[in-house]
Amino acid sequence: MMANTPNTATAAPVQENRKIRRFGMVINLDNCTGCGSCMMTCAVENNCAPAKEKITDRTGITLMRVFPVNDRQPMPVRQAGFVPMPCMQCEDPPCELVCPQQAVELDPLSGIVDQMPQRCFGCRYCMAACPYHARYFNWYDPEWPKGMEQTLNPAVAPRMRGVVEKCDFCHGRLHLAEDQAAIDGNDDYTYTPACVEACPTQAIVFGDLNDEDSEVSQLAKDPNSFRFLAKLGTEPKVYYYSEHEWRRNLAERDMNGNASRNEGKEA
Amino acid sequence: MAITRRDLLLFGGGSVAALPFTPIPYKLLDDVSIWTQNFPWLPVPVPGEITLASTTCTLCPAGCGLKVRRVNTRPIGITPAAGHPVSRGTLCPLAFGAHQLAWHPLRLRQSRMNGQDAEPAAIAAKVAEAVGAGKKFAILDERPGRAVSSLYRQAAAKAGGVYLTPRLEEEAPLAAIRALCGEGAPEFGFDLEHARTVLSFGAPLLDGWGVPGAMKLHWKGRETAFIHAGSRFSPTAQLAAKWLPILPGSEAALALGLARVLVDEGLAAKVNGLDHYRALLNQMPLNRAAEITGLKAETIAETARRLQAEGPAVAVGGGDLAGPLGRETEAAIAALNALLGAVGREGGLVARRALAADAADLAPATPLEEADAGSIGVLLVEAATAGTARPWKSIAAKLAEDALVVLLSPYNSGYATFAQAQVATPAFLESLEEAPTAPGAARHSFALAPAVLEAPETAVAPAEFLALVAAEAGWAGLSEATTESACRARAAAIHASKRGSVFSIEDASETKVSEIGSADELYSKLAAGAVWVDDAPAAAAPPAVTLPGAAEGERQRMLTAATAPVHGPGGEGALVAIPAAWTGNTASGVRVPLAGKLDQESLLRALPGEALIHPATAQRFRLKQGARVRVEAPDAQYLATVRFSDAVMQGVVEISPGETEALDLFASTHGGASRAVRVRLGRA
Amino acid sequence: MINRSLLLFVAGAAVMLLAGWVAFPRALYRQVAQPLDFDHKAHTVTAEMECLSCHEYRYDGTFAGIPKIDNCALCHSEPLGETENERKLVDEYITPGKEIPWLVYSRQPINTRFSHSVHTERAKVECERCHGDHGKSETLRPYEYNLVSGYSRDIWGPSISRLRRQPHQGMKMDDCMGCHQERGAVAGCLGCHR
Amino acid sequence: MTGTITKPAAIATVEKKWIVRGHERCSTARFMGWLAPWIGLLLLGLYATYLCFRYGLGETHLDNRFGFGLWIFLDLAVIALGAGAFFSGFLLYILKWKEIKAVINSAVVLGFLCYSGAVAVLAVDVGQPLRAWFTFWHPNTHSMLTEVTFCITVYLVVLTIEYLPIILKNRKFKSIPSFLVFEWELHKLMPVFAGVGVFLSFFHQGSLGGLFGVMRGRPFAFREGFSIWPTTFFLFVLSAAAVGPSFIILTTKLVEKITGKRLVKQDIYRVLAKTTGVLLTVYVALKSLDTLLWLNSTSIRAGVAPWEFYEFRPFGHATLFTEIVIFGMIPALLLLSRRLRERPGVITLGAVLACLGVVFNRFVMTIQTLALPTLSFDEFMIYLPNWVEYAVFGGVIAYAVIVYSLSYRYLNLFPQEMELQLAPKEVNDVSVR
Repeated sequence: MMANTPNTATAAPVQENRKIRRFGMVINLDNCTGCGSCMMTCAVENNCAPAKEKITDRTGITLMRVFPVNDRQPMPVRQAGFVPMPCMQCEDPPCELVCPQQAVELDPLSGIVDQMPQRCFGCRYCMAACPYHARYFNWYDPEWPKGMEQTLNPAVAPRMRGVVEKCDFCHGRLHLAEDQAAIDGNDDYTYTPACVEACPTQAIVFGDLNDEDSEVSQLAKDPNSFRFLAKLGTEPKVYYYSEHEWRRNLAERDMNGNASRNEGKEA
Repeated sequence: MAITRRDLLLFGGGSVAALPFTPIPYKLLDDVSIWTQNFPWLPVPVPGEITLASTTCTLCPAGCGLKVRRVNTRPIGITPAAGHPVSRGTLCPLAFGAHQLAWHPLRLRQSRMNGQDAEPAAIAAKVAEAVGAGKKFAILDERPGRAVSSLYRQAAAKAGGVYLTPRLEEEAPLAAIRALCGEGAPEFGFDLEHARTVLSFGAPLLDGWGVPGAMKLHWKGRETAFIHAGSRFSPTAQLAAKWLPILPGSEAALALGLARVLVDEGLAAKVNGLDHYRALLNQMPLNRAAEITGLKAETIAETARRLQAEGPAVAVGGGDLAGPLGRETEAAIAALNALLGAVGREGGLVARRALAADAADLAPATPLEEADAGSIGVLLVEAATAGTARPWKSIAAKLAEDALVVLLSPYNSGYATFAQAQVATPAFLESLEEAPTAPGAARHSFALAPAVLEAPETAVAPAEFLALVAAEAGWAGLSEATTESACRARAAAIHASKRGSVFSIEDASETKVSEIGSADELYSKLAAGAVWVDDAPAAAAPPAVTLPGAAEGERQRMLTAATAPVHGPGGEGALVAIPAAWTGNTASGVRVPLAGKLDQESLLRALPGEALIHPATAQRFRLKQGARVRVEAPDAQYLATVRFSDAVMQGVVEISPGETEALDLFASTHGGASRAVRVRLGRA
Repeated sequence: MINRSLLLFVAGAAVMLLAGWVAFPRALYRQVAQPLDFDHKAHTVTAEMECLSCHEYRYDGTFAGIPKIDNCALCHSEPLGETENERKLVDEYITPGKEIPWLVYSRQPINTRFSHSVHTERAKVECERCHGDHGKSETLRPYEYNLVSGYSRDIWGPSISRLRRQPHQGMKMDDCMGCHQERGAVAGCLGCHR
Repeated sequence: MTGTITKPAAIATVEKKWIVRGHERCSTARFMGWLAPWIGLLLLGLYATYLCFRYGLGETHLDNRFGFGLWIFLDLAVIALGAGAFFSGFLLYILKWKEIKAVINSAVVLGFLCYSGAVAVLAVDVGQPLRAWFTFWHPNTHSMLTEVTFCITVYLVVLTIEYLPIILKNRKFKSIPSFLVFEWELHKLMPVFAGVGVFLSFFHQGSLGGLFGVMRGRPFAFREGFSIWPTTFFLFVLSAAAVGPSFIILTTKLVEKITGKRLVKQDIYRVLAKTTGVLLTVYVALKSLDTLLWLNSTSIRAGVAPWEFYEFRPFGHATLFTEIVIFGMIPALLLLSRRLRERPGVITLGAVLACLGVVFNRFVMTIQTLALPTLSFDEFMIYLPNWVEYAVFGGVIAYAVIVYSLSYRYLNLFPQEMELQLAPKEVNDVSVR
C-alpha cells in the first residue's frame, strides 16, 4: 500500500514530500487515578451516545476504557491501580488481516489503525481477533435525548447500529490539523487526541514515534516502558510506563500460573 | 386473440432475462447500501466554524476553568483551561460531558406548582402571600458564599426569616480547627501543596476532593508521603503511599490513638490544654485504639512517629462524598493537627485572608441542622446542579406542618418530589453563574461563568425569581437585584481591596488587581470567564490553639464517638454500611448524560444504587450477584442491587447512593451524621 | 407459434430494458428548484471575481462552503441591477438577515471528509477539476436527490451507466480514487472518511 | 392452486398426485399435523429475526467479548455436518463409489439445507446484511472470511443446481417436456458440478478452520501451518469429511425411524461407517499431533503457558479429553472395526459420537476461544444465549425440517426405497423396527 513513484509524469508531485508518521502513546500508569476523564472526553469527541437502559459494561461503547487492575494479592495487602486502554494501534494489526471487506486499514501516512464503519457489515471477526478488546460493536442505533444531538462533533460521523467501531486516535482532530497545515503550506503538523488533552495528571504522552526526538519516542525506549501482550507480535504503538514492577508484570499473562486468579469473583 | 397464461409467462420471462442488463439491480443495491450508511433517523452534525468560549465550571464547588468548544452557537465539547490558577488545567470526568446537561431528559422546561404548569410570577405571589400570612420564611442555599447568596441573606433579613446553609463536609474540619482558636480566629484552608506528609481520614484526595488530579500534580516529582486511613479500597486508598484499612467509623479512635502516641512519646507540639486532653487520652490506650480501628498498635505508633518526623505533616478530615464524620471526630482530628503543630503553618492549615465583607443588613448563615425543628413555613431551596449529597430527612425535620416548599432547579429531580412548586431555572452554561472560593482552599478566589448557551425563554434565574418575590412582598431594594448586580458588587469589593490577581483563560494572562483601572474593568474581565485569586496569606504568627475537651461532657462525647463508632442495633444478621459515593452519582443532582460510560458501560465505578459486598459476606446472607436487597437502618431503608467485590471488608456493605433515600441511611438519629451505620439486609 | 413466443419474450425484454435505462433513472431522482437562481457568470466573468472571494477558507483551513448571507450583503445591500432574482435576494434574504436555503449539488455525506484546502492549496487542484464550469454557469439547474439514498445526483453523475463521463462528472469514491491513483496521491481510508 | 375454497378431501386428492408413483406416504392430514409445529417454530424464528432487524443485535445476548456466539458456533457445526453432501458427491462422482447413489439425493438436499440455513442465520448475525455484497466488491484477499464467503456463496449455487434435477424429477414436473429435457441436460453436467462443489467445499471447510487458526491475538486458537494455511485449515477439512458420512447415516436412520420404512440397504451404512472410521482415525492422529505442537511450542511463544487454557472452569482438561478421546478416538475405533460395524447399534453410536465430536470441536473453537482471557487482568467470561438466538436458529431448523419433509414426500430421495418396499426383509437386517 505504500506510495510507489507516481506513474503519470504530468501529475502534480503530491506524494513526494508527505511525511510518514507513526503516531503513538506512552501512558504512565503510576499517574492514572482512574478518574475516567479520558473516557468521558473520548465519548464526547467521538459522538458516542449516552447508554440506553439495556446497555451493560459488555455491550457499551467505550473507545477509551479504563480497567481497574490489581496484583491479585489478598486484601488488604493488595496493590491496585488502573489501565486506560484505547486501541493499541498495532503496527501489525490482527484485525486488519481478518476483515473480509477492507473496512480496517493501517493508515499509511499516520500509522493509525482505522475502522470504517460505513464499509463494515458487522461480522465482528475483528473483535474476535483483537486480544486487547479494543473494538466495540453498535448493538443498537445511537440515540440522544431530544435536542442533545446538537452537541455532536461535526468532525466525526455518528455510527449506525450493526457496525464495529474503535479508537482511531481522534482522527477528526488529525483532519483539522491537516487542514490547517495545508493552508499554512507546511507538512509539519501534530495534534492532541482528546484523552491526552483531558488527563488531569498528564499521564498520557502522545506524538510521532518516527520522530526520534519526540518525547513519546524517548519515553517508549525507557526501560520502565512496556507493551501489553508484546509476545503476540502485534507491535502495538501504545506503550505503558510504570516504575512499579507489579504494574509492568501486567504486560503478559502470568507464566507461572496462578490458580487463584478468578477466585471469589463468581461465588 | 386471448392472452393466455403462457403468454404472460413468456413476457415475464423476457423481462426477467433482461433485468440483469439494466442498471436497476446494481444501482438499487448500491443505493440501499448507501441508505444503511445514512439511516434517516441518525442525526447529522452540521459543520461550521469552531470557536472557544471561556467559562467556569459551577457543577461543584471546586470552580475549575474551562473552555467550551462551539460550532457556530452549539457547544460540542469542553476542554480544560491551561494554566488556570484554581484548576491547573485539569477537569473531572463530569465536566467533559457537562455541555450536554441542558438537554438532560429530566430537564424542567416549565415552572410548576401543585403538579400544574405555572408562571414563576404566580409562584412568587404564593410565596409572598405565605410570608404575609406570618409563616416563617427560609432560604436554603446549597451553594453558599456566592455574591447571589448575599441577596438571599438580604431577603431572609427583610422577611424576618432564616438563611440556611447545608453542612459542607470539606469545611467541617476547618470549622473544627477554628473552634480551637477561640474568638476572632481566622478562616483556614489546607496547604497540601507544601505538605510533606499528608494523612487523610477517608477524604478522597485523589478521586473527588476538590480539583481532580491536583494532588498528583502538587506532588509530582516530590517526595510526598500520602497516608490514607479509610474503610474503602477506593482509588485514593489504592494510590496512596500507605493505606490504613481501618474499620468503618473508627476515625476518631485512630485520631486519638495517634494523639496518644505523640503525647506519650513527647512528640507533640506545644499547645494549650494538653492537661485536659491527656485526661481524655488516658482513657484511650493504644491497644484499645488498635482494637477499634482494626490496625496493629505498632502501625498506629509508627504512623504517629512518621507524621512527626517527616513534617510538615497535616491530617485531613472531612468527608466530601466518603460520608460525613461526626463533630467529635472532626474535633479529634483538629486536635491531632494541633499536636502536629500544623495549625497556622505552611504545609498545614493556613489562615486565609479574610474576604472583604459583603453589604450590611444580611441575615446570618444558619447551618441547616441548627434551625429549629418544625419552624419553617415557606422554604426556597436553590439546588446545586450536581454533586450534592444531602438527605431530605434533614430538611423535612425543620418544616412546619403545612410548609410551602419551592425548589429552584433546572431539573425535575432531587427534592422535586417533596416540593409543592418548582421554578425552572437555567441549566449549566445557560446563565451567568459564579464560583466562589473552593472549600478548604488556602486562598480565596472568585470566578464568573458567563453563559455560552441560550436559556429557554421559560427559565428564570434564581435571583430573578427572588426579585419577583420581593416585588410581591414589598421588600425594598431587592426587586431590582440580579445575579449581575450582585456580582458587580462583589467585583467592586475585590477591586477596592486591591488584592490578588486575575487570570484570563482566553490568553492565559495574569493581571494584578492593583493594575486594573476600575471595578467595571475587573467585572468585564471576570464576565469573560476570568478568575480572581487572592494573594498568598501574609506570614503571621500561628494562632494560639487550645485542645478540645476542656469540659468533662465534651470529653465524654469524644470518647463515646471513638469507642462506639457504629450506631444502630448489632447482633446476628447485622452489617455495617458505609457510603461508596463519588461526585456525580449522588442524590439531588442529575447525572451527566454520558456518566454511564464510567459505571453502566464499564466497571470503573459502582453504579448508583448498588450495594457492594464481599462474596463471603454475601454467602453468609445467601445473596446472589444482582439480587435486589432492602438495606434497613434503624429509621431508614433503601433498595439496592447486590454486586460482589472482594475488595470490600467482610461484614461491610458499601452503598452507592442513587436516590436521596440512600443518604437517609447515613443521616442517623444520634444528632450529627455518621459515616458508618449498622444495617440489616433483607430480600426486596 | 415460435414466432409469437419469441416476439412475446423479446417484447418483455424490450420493455424491461426501456424501463431500466430510461424510466428508472428518472423515477429514482426527484428534482427540487433552488430558492434563487444564481448567476455565477455575472460574478466570475462580468464582475471578475475569484471563486475564493465568496467560497472562502476559515482561519483553521476548513472550507466555509456556500457563502453566508452577510457575504452577499457586502455588495448587494441595495440592488445593483434590475433583475427579479436580485430583488428577491435583497427583499427576502438580505433585508431580513435570513440565510438562503441553498441545495448543495456537491454535498458529500457526513462520513466523507473532504478538505478543500488540502486539494486546492497543497495539491493545487483547480476548482474546475471537480466542479466543472459551474463557476461560469448563468443559471442554477434544479437540484436532484436520490429517493433511496438521499444523495445528490452529482455524486453518481448525470449518466446512469457512469460510462464515458467527464472528469468532473461524478463524485463517488471511485471518482476520488481514480484521481488519486492518477496523481499517485496516497490517502488511506482515514484520509477521506471520518 | 385453484383459488377457490375446496374441501379437505379434494385437497388431499390433488396433493396425492404429486407423490412419486409407487411411494407409500402418510395421509395429507397426518402430514399437515407433522408440519404444523415446525411451521410454528419457523414463525417464532421469523419474529425473532424481525426483532434483530428492527431494533439491532442488542436483542440478543451477544456482546463485545462474545461477538461470535451460538449462531456462529452452530453455523460452523451445521456446515461441517452438511459436508456429507460434498463428500458423498466426491465418493460418487470422483471416486465412482456406486453404492453412494442410494443416499446421494438425500445428501444433496441435506447439504443444501445446511448451507442455505447457515447463510440465513448469518444474514441475521451480521449487523448490516444489506452491505454483505461489499465482500465481493472490496474483498480483502488476506481474510479467511473472504474465502469462506466466496466459497459458500458459490457452493450454495452449486447445491441449488444439484437440487434442481431432483425436484424436476417430481411426477408433476416430469409431465412438462421442456423440464424433462432441461433435467436430462443438467444431469449430464452433474459430475462437473459435483467436482466444482467438492473443490469449493474442501476449500471453505478449510477456510472456516483457518478463520480461527489465523487469529494471532488469540493464542488458544492460533496455529502455525503451511504457507498461509494454519493447521486448523486441514483439520477442519478432514473432520468435516470424516463426519459427513456419519451425518448421512444418522439422518437416514432418523427418517427411517420416523416414517417406519426401510430406505437404504444395510451395506450402505457399513460403507459410510467405514469411511467415517478411516477418516476419523487419521483426523484424531493429526489432531493429537497438532495439539501437542500447539501446547509445547505455538502457545508458549505467544506468551501463554499451555495449562492456562484449561484453568478456567467449566473448560478444564476434560474438554480436551472429551474432544479427542470420547468424541474422536472412541467413534473412530468403533467404526474402524469390521466386527463392530456389523452391529447397526454400534454404527449409530459411532455416528452419533463422531457428529457430536465435530460439533464439540466447533464449540471449543468459537466459544472457548472467546471465553478465555487474553490480557492479564481479563476476567473469564460466561455467555448464555437468549431466546432470540435460540429462536432464530430454531426457525432455521424448522425450515430445514419442512423442506426436507416436502422433499421426502414428493421427491425420490432414496432410490432404493421402492425396491426395499417390494423385496422381502433381509434376514440379518435389524436396522428398522
